[in-house]
Amino acid sequence: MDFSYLGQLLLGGLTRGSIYALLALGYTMVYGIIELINFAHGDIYMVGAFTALIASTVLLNYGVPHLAAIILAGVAAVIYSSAYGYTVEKIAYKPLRNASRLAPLISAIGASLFLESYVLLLQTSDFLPFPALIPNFKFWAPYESLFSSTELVILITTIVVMILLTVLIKFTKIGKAMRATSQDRVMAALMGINVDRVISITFIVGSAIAAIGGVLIASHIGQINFYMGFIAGIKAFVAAVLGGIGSMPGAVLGSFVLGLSESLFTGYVSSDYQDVFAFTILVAILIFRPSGLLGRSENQKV
Amino acid sequence: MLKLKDLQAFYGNIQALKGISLEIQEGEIISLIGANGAGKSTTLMTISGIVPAREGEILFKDKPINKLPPDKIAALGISQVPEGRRIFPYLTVMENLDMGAFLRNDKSGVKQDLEYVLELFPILAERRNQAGGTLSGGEQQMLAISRAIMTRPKLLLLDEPSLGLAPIITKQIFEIIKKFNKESNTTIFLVEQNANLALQVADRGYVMENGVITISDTGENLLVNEDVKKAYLGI
Amino acid sequence: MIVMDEIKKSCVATLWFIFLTFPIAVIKIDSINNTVKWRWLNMVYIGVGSFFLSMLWRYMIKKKEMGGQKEKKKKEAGFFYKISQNRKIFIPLCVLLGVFTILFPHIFSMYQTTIMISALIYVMLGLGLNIVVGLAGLLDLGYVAFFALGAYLYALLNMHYGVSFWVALPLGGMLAALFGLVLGYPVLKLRGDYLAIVTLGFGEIIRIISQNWDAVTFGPSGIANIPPPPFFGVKLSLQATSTYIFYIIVVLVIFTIFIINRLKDSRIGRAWVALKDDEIACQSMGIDKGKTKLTAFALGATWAGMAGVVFAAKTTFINPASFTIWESIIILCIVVLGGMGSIAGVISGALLLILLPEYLRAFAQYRMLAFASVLILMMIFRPNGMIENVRKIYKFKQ
Amino acid sequence: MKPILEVKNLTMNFGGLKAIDNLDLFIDKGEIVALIGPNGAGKTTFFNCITGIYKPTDGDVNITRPDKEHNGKTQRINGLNPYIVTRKGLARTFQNIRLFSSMSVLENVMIGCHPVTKTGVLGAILRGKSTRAEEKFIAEKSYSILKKIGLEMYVNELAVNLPYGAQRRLEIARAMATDPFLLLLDEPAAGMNPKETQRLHDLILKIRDEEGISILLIEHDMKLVMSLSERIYVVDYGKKIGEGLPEDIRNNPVVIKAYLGEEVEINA
Repeated sequence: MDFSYLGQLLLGGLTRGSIYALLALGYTMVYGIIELINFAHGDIYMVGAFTALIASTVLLNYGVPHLAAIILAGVAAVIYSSAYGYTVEKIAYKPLRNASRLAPLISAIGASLFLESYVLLLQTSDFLPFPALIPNFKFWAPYESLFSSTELVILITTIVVMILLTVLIKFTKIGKAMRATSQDRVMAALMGINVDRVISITFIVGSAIAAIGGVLIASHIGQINFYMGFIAGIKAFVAAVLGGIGSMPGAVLGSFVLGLSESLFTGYVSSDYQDVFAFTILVAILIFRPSGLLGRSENQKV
Repeated sequence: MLKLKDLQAFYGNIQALKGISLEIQEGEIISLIGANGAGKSTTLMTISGIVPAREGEILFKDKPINKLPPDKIAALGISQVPEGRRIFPYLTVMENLDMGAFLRNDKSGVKQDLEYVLELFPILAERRNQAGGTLSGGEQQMLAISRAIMTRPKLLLLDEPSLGLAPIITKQIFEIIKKFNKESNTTIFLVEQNANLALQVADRGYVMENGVITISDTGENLLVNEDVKKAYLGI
Repeated sequence: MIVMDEIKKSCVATLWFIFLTFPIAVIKIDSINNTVKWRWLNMVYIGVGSFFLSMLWRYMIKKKEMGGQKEKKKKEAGFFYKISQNRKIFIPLCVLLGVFTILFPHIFSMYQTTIMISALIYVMLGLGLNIVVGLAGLLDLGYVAFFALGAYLYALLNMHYGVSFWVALPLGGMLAALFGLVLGYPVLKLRGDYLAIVTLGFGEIIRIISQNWDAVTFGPSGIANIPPPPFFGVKLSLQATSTYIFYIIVVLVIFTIFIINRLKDSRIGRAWVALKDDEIACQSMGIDKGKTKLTAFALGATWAGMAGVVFAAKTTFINPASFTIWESIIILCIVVLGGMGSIAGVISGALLLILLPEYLRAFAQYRMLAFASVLILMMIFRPNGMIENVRKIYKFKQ
Repeated sequence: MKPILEVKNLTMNFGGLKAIDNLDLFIDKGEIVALIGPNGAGKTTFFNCITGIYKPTDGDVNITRPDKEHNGKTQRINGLNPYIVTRKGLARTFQNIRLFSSMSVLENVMIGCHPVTKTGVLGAILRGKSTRAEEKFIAEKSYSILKKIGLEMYVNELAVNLPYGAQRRLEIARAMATDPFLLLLDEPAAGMNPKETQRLHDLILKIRDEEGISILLIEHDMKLVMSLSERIYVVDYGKKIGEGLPEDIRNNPVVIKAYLGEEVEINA
């Protein structure tokens, strides 16, 4: 057995898992609070990547220093993704809060499609080269070939984001309000929580995290297009379901499990069929353990 | 303090309230009693803004509140312990209590109230890091009442605090309700099926049947009123 | 006062959308030459557009909320339903429509006929998906996979074994139904939104396989030279072939309408609708939930399989690009826009959504944007579609 | 003769909570029996256990179908799927009305005929002689039930547009279409005005007397319960705290206590 090859696959899986995790968190947060599969989530991430590319190009064109441009571009991506997430919720989901289950789901597909065609029309349908925002660090040079600086930044950023998110959810007032709202919306309102605002904030936070993922993956892969959010979004959703939708640690665990196993599958079996593999996992999970690895089973109310 | 004027509300497509009027003075304990399905819980949910009032008016300190969203009503100082307690099942006891203080910014006051409720219900202090959903029914009821006290309410709405609890615990809870009312002079509006208990602690009571209020009198008078028994047992 | 308030609100919305669309709509970068183009005109369009649209939006939302509060009005039987019940109008109308259909390929050009054929294929697909989504309430986002199965089945069987169109047509339906059963069995027990995502995955799996399994499907380059349906051994000209296929698809659409109409008002059809309305009550009425869902799923798939065979025969060339998720979404749009559960609705939805973009070529690039808006707006303001489904009226002697 | 429904030691746990605790109950052919108790006593849970929506933790639910074909044979039905339970002759209504909202009144009842008919997909497509006969049978049977219940004027209305009391009765009509030997009614009078309740009272008696369907009823309207039922079971905290004739129940101190509450002194 070739261990360095295996090691490479595992490290690749880690990177993959990190990206999935940044996206899966948004799915799981939204699902936890309004029980909706937010199909547009992947596209929010795509909008984030486009914003970052546009912002960095403009800034560099006007002679802003490289580092400042990168940071500003990242900030722009986060702000814009959040703004889009907020707007999508207000327009496509909020009016349907009391509708049947099918209606918001169809509306979500509409929102996803809308964002994709919006970017397609106003920007381009081609792949755009995305600059490597993260330079190769000097101190990391010996390991560069095994695990690039970009990958290192992706992994560290993911861990930092997860820690920050945990702190937000566990200890801040708004985090507690989010948890309370997801457990019992009526009771949360009786405690004086503005439920609509909490839902909006959930979308904003989830979208901001997605934007970070979008910028990182774009600079890792080196190109973006309007369609990039679709498959990535679906995969992240698979990861969220795998971990147990609604559970944040579950989303992270599911993402790494999916990332690693997909990486191994790609390395040892076939790279053409990696998406087939992910969907097969999804179907298997739904059949054998629909509540996921860390999810809670729910009782149907009569 | 609170005035309901000819209030009508629908629960789904059922008309649950068919025009009820009542009044609560500051510092009182008022009981609303009646058999199941009479519309008692709907009355509370309408006051809290969860169920919209279709007709009529709700005045709190002479200001209409029936058009406000639930969080704004809570912010005015109307706190509800709903039927079935509705503890946040995956939050710990302390976090549940924290949620009660969600709208408050006076740290020292919150701390003081926290000490107060833990003194009222020492069992909660023992369970402080346990998830709310793992508590027994009686403990959940205590937690629910404590959580509402943590909002430092001007008006406390209690919906069936005796529901599903053993008599001894019910007694304990009612004694604490009375005690809290005396000590803090908080107005309490109590909805109960258990008429004997509710009327013993109440200054005045209303009897509700089928979406309308049929009898109103002082607690003592209602306790001996034979018509109350009829309203329950359909004799 | 109110006017000022509304204007203020719209101004806020305008500013918000100008901010929101600024990077994507105004800036255009050319990353090869590293130049930036500023499209300030777009900002003006968006500003003006969002000012008025936000007013319209608030008005519509308010109207919707008011409507919800009022007592439910008695529903008038729909226009189409009235017509279909009035024999004096309905029969001549059918005759007229029939004559028009028969003459269509002879009056119009071959180009028009071809467009009409694809529209009619979508009618068939829409009617099939209508069973699944509109009647049984199951959201299937991978419907195009069954369409692909039918198309590939005909292409491959014909290439390897020379199987003719007429044999492949029922086989395509059967294969799709079989796949529907196999896929449906494990996932139909799950909640509706999971079904959506699994079917979406299934659609992608079929597409990925057709793209990568070169040995069988010839990969992205696809399969060419698929023969059109044979006409008693006579070789037809190109024009005649398209006329012939037109008639075939017309007959198939009529066949579909006929069967779905019968299913709709049958014991099975009622069970579907009941299942959509309330699963628990439905089971308490003695209906086997799993079996009923599976029937809907498999029957819906059947039409897609058959439509796939027709599609392959019409285009004589298929490749994976024809079977993307977009197709599934277009078919879903047809059902949603037309009216879930309503046959007349789905037919009009298909004709509108497929023909309109063909004739409005200039706006073709806005097609997807329009479809997306249709999905959202219909769900919010008219969830029952253009032509609402009307239940059968029964008459009894008093 | 064996009771048509016999429940022995039924227990239902939710996590640590015993919603039903060792409950025994039986119903004889042609009886109207009521199950009463304060809010949260476990009555609806009991219905859900019998009709297969929940799987009971412990105990037996046995039925003996009174019709000729099944004479004397006793079957255990706990744990069966709800639809199978219905097909065996137990039909129910729901506390919070669950009608099929996009269907007409008649169609709602027609759905109830599902278990007693058998047209499949092929039959529906071909619409042969037997299918047409069956459709006619379904429609006419449903209409005659509606007539019996007094809803025939609403035949083609959408079920959701009916007045509230009529919706409750429509649920009963729908349940009757499944040809049950036992009808389980979950708070049929909830939300009704006195006039509607009186009508319901007459209707339930009519169903029992004319159709020979036995009835088990959960109800809070004591006037209705006392005047209708032949026997009453009282539950509290999932346990049976009393059973007997209406007069006994009315004067049973344990029951009065469960309803009005214990006469304890509150010291404060």
